[in-house]
Amino acid sequence: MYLVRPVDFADLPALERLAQQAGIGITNFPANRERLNDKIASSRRSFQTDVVQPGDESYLFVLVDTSNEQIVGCCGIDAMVGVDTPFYSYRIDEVVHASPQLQIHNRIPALFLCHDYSGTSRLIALVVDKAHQNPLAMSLLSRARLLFIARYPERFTKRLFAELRGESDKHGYSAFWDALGKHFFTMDFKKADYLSGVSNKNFIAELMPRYPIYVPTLPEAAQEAIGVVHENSGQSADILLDEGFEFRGYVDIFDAGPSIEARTESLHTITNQKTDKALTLTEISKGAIHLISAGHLENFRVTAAPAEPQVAGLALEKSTQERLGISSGKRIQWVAL
Amino acid sequence: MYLVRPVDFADLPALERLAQQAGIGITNFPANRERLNDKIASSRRSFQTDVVQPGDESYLFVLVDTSNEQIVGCCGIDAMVGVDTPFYSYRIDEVVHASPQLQIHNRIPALFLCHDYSGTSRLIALVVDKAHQNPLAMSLLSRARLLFIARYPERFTKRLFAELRGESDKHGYSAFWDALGKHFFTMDFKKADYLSGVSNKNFIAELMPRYPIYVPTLPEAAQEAIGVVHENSGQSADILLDEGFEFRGYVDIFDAGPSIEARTESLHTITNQKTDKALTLTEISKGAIHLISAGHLENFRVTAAPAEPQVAGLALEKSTQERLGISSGKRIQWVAL
Amino acid sequence: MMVIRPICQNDLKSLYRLAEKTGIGFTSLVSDEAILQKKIDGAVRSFNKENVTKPHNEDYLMVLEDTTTGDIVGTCGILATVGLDEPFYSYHLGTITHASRELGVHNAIPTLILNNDFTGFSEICTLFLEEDYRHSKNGQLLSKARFMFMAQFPERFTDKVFAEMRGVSDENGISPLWESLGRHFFSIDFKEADELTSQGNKQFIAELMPNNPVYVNLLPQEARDVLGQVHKNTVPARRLLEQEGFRYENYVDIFDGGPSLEARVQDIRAVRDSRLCLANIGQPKGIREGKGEGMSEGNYYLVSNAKVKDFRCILIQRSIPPGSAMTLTQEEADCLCIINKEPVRIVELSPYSR
Amino acid sequence: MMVIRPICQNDLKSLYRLAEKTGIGFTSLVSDEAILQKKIDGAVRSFNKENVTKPHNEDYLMVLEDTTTGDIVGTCGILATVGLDEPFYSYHLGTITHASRELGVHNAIPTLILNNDFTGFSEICTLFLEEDYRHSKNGQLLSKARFMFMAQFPERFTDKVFAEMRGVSDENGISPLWESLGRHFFSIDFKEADELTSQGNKQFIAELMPNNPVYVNLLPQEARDVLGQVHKNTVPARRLLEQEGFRYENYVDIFDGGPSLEARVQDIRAVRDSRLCLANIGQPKGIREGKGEGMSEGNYYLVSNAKVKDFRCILIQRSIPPGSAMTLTQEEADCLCIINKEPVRIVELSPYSR
Repeated sequence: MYLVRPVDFADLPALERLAQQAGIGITNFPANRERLNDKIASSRRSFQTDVVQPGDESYLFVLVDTSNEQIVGCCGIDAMVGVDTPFYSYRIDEVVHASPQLQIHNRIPALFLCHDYSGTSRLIALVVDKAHQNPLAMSLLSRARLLFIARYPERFTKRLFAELRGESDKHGYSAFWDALGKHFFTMDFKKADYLSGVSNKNFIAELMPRYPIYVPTLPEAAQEAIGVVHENSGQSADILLDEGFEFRGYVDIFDAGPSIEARTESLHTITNQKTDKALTLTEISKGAIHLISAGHLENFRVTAAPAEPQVAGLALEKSTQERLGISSGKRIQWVAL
Repeated sequence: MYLVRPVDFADLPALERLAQQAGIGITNFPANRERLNDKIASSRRSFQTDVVQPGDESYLFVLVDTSNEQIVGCCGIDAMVGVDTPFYSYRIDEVVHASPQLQIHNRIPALFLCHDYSGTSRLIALVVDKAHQNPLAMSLLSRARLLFIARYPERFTKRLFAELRGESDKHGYSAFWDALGKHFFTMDFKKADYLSGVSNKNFIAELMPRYPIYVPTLPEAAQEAIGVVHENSGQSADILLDEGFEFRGYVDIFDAGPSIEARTESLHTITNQKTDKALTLTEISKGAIHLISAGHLENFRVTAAPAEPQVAGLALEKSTQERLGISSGKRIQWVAL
Repeated sequence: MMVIRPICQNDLKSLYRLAEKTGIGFTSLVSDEAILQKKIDGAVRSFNKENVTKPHNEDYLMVLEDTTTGDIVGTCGILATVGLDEPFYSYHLGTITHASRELGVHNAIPTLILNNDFTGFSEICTLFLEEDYRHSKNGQLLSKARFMFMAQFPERFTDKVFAEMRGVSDENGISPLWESLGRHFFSIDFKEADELTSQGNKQFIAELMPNNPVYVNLLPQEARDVLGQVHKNTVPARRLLEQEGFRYENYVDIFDGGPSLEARVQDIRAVRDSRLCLANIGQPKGIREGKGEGMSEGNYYLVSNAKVKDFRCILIQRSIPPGSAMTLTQEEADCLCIINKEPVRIVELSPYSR
Repeated sequence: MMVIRPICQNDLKSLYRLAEKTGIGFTSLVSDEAILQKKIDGAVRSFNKENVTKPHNEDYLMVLEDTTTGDIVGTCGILATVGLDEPFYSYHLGTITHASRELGVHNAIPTLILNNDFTGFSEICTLFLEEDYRHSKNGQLLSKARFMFMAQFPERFTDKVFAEMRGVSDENGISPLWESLGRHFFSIDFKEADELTSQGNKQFIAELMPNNPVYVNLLPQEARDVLGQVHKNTVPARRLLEQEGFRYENYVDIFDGGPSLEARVQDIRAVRDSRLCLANIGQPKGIREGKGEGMSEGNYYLVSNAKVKDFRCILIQRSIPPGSAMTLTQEEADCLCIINKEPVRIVELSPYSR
């Protein structure tokens, strides 16, 4: 079975392994031990802080295979991006150029560098071991974050977004980067991607184009990559799209991967989650699989297990209660898988 | 009592008188006999046409004082603006300029010339004789249009906007125009306003600034006029705001008067209007005042009268039925005032 | 003798014949009688204007006449101002620097910025010489006669003048810059755009061209390579202007990227070095009587009269440098429409002939 | 005698004393010992470089020394290139035309366009002369000695050079352009912005300045009036450069609107007309022995040696024009660090002194 819980310092080696697997294009999860350690520290601080309104907190969760207590995945939430340095995206806007006399009406898409997601909560870095990339584990890990947001709404903004990894090949070659970013950074995608993970982001303001880029003037391969999700990220993208996330024309400035966004209150998991007492089933549950969470902040746990909604609460097997570290009568939060 | 009905050629002298009263700043209602006659012709054509989807139709309505059959007001709806030539507005967008090192984070509002309302239905030209500017007449005339839209949704777009007249003094002086448009048109506000009403709008593309205008660089009087409604238009503005119209940062390119917009389905009148049979009251009604419409297209009529909602329909006084040209049992449409 | 003179009403047929020979890309002469007639009218009006104190909308179109045959074999012109009736567009090749000290990266990125900076300036234009006459320095006479006119009547032109040079395109008229830039915005082909422009119809440029700077480093290499470069047939014309002091100051044509060359009138070699002297009609020293044309010796000189309406300019050869007076043969004087002791303006044909 | 020479390590105290006198708005000399020491180090390194084949990051800072007192009384400098370490910003005053044939309206609207067009160009800068020495053509010597250096070592500079001139501000340092433009975007005051810039910190300009063109016609009249205008104290310096052939080509300072003047090195009068000749040490004709300084007669000449590290330039007066040799007194030769028969470069001090 699987369990999702906040990251701990002991998880560093596992995180490092996951980061190496993740590969290029997931800039907020660099395979750099020191940076990962910082991220764990920051996450622990975030879980421990009393928060009145979202700030620079960053929450990291790990996915545990309870059969052997191995860490097999991780994910996170940034309470607010763009606090210290602006958060950059490209907004795809259409520029209209029309000549009534020539009967020409052109709508030309152009990329505008913007900060529009600054000040917004962000879902980050869903990484799962290949062997565990099954729908259950993926869904649990991804949606556990939404249960956390539902539980602690004051810690997040009403608007939420996620960056989906854009197209690049296994050597880290991105047609979009090659056509655009490379000319302004004079370095390869891999390096820029890495720097963007480990350094402050001033260099983006310093180096990126300040004028809009007209899409039709880019090479075709680059045009085709705009807003396209990396094949390895299709599954996690689908989970979020099913939740109610939408593409609103924002793409990553490096690889043109799409950003998708939603108002938290309109997300499936958040709308449908219920909070009530945990009840105990004496036999094996014949109920549907539910995502069930319990525990406060640092002790927040989420698992997926069969369970039966009843009038007084949700009835769980004893083993599920144990996994969550609760007993009958405790408050739990759940949603159907 | 008052009645609203489609305009007719016989109304030309009255319309001319109203247009002269309307004054500067209502560009779609120029005091030019020929143009007004064209507008009437176009309106009649629009009411008579079978429409599948909105195009360049323009519907004009007049307000009749039934006590003496005088025309005392008029208003209209453009099915879609920007069909032949683009429809221009300024969009107020904030440009962020931040220097982390200097700890400066400036959000600078700037005016961007745009066509964002092209392809949208527009409420136009609410003009009422001074003597009849009472809440009942104003509300009836303004909301009669919404009843028409509710009745014929296929003739209009889902998004609807109205331009509110901006600040200018009685001599036609506009501080905003003086600071901005004048430099590009090299003519006074009155003339530009008139030209914009009578000519095609190519000249706007030809003469208006193509680069954004940074608001703080404008003189203060001009800055203060942005998005402010002319004092004479406060009442008609309030009617629309009460309906659910909202300001979304678009202003007129000449006088910076605000545009307000809404989705038709979210407007109060459209949501709450009912269609059912007309019933007859034998005595004087003690019911609340309702806006009641009847008749198809060219025969569309709206009046305001006391009426009593019943299970089978709306009960009206005989005189109200006569005013609408209907008898008991006919289908009518109504909404509470 | 080859004589430069203002175009006149009788030249319509000849001008039409020349226009037919110019080919694509030469937009200032199109083979359309109505347009050419209008051009002639404008030129005649311009040369007839007396007491001009500052440049307005004059169009000084001149022709090269072979007096032996009476044929018109070339044209050259000066527009007193451009861009006052219809906007005149060009791209300015500027620089935007992006630098990050932290990363040690410093990029100076060239940009194309749409502008109307030449609005109100004088332009030299409409240079065309028939193929059969491309010898005996006729091309130089045709091009530089304009400087003699400008030297004599500087009040009719702006302090700075410019010339647009034809940019690079291949045998099929395909322009690399147009293919990677203009095409995306115009939805019409280069030829059509070029023709509309030549007919003075430029509103569509404002309507269709992007008004934000274009990053040159994002253009394909073949487009970058032609910025500021002239068509191979135009290389001699460019060299000729550069020898006279014209400079490429980073303005290029918005369609094909051909360079504009500019100069201050007073800095043009032929203007600066030209001087007035009196004509002596007689037998020049060092020229044997009866010696055939093209068989003279010595340096080449441009000689023009000092008249507007009857402006004339010819090319002569002298082995002895002229002083305060210039001895001209009767034929030369006739070609220049002058009589004895009238003033003429002279200058060495090229900077190296002194 | 007044001698121009490269700055050296011993000059720190004197340079500091001068820097204290420059006042606000003179950003290239700030009274901070560490910064000045760095500047001296850079200059010493630059003059010591041999075999320079193209301009890089050299900073040729020179001083004017009064040899009778040993005092340093002025500075002048040339930067081999600007904008390669930190972006160099300027505004280009361009034109956007808006015209409607239908309405008969034609507006040519000036615009300010932010750019880095001077990236990689050589700049003449850091001109300062102590008030007590503003006489006897010391100012001209200080300014034009740089052209002698450039004439001798053109490979160390770009073909085109420019100079930024101080723009208009009032007694309180208030700049009309800054007040109506920069202030809205910087949220800091002119002085602070100016200081940051002078310390080579320019990233904030990219971050805070609007990158869209600014319509000049929307600026208040007092701001429009100062575009391309120099501070009243800078009028003579501007005239001096213009006499040498420098031209205002529509580039202005982004803060105060002061003009940049530019010229091709080979077109600068003092460069073009200067020539090498051999020094004859002896008694020049027309100068009586023992005649006091400042009492000579005749035309003024700039004379420099042909050395880099030991570059020297002085101003002398001669009543007889020099030919292929130049007779110099022993004192003059000593000041120039030359011995008999060494080459010197000479030029008339001003275009009118020939």
